[in-house]
Amino acid sequence: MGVSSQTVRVKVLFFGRLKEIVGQAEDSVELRDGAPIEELFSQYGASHPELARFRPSLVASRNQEFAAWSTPLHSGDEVAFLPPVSGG
Amino acid sequence: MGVSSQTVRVKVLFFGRLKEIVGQAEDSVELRDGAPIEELFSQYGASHPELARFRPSLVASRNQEFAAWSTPLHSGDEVAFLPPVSGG
Amino acid sequence: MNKLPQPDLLALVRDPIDHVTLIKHVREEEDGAIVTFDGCVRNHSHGRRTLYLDYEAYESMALEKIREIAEQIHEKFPIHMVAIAHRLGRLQIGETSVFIAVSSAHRPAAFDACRYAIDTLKRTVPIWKKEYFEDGAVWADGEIPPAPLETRAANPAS
Amino acid sequence: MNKLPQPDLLALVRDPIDHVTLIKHVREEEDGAIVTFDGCVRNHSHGRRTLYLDYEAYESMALEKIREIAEQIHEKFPIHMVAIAHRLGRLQIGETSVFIAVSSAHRPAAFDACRYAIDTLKRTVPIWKKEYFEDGAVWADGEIPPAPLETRAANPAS
Repeated sequence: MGVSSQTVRVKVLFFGRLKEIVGQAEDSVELRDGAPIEELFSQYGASHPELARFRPSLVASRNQEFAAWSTPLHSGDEVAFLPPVSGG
Repeated sequence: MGVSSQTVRVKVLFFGRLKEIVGQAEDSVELRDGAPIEELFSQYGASHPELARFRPSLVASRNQEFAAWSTPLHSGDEVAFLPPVSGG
Repeated sequence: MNKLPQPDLLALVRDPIDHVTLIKHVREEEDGAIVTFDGCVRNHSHGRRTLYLDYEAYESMALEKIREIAEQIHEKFPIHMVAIAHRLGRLQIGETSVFIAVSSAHRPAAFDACRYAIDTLKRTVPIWKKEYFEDGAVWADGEIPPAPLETRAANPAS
Repeated sequence: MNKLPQPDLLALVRDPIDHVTLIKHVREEEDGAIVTFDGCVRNHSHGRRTLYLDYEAYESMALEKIREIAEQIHEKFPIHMVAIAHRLGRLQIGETSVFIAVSSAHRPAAFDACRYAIDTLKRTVPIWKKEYFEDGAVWADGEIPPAPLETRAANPAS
């Protein structure tokens, strides 16, 4: 990580099964500006191996919109990892 | 018509536009046993030319079931000439 | 919790159709989906303002044809129950002329059966609609029901 | 009789869904067809007896996705109005979890739009259902929403 990297704060939301695994519905974390959603997920996956197991069935969102895992994050973003949806 | 022809009585029903043309909802007529529906219709068509004009768009029924115009009629049958249906 | 099979509710009525009764009739605890079709009297037809409608039916045959539709959708789709009511007589704008409710465990059957029911009703049930406009009245263009094939053999010379 | 355009009614609710209010919202004198879908809590799932359900949502995003569905069906089908309500929290057997009502001049649009709406809702709206049985509870198998394509260019090395 270069010296020019800025650190930003993002909000992270967990739902359904993921909320039960992580033990919280909401988190606030610091990460380098522009880090992809994938990198943020990896941090949670490292501390919660069961979470990493669900990765293939998850989709990510950034600011209430589905987002590619490669989407860079910036200050104030709201990120969520969404299990398969089962509304209706 | 041969001497062996028996005469039978059938009930005839008119609906919608046809009822307005014929001026009645129900009729009772005599005809030879086994005469086809087509022959019965022709009799009405002769006295009500406007009725004959609608023939291509009509279907016939015998005893509450759609019937071919060639269906032979017998004593007590209930016949109707049905304009295009517009329920719903 | 065995139950006696409850019959479908099929009716021609002269009073306003009670949607809630029809829905309650088909809706039970085993059902995951109810699809309904509510056919209403529009305030316009072919660009003209409609005042009201009169519906008339060949009642005995119409009810028999509606029963056949119910039988057909039970055969074709995995549904639970169906209710079909068609109103006759004079109807004002906004009133319901026909109401169909179908229940099933899963939604595709309820959608398919409800649509099949109204499509088939409009093609095969002997009911006629007269539309009243400010400048006159007309019998609505309808659909010619599918008729049995003509068989000349059925017409013996005597 | 010009009217101001009336918006669609789109909601996430915690109290029982009032079907009549939703239907009244979409049903006006220009409409000839109302199609509704009522998704109910079944008393069984995968052969097991269900006791009750809990629904949870990413509420802000779910409402936004429901709004997108409403926009899409207005673009795709010649409909008049739509109402969509999804309930959250604990639901008992037989209660309505989702209700959709669509009005249009003619029935094909109302059927197509109503079905598109529930199919799309089930694939794309972030809502989750937990099913409670006599011997435990499970998060229902769901559908993976269509995700944007990954673009590696969006991940600059720093």
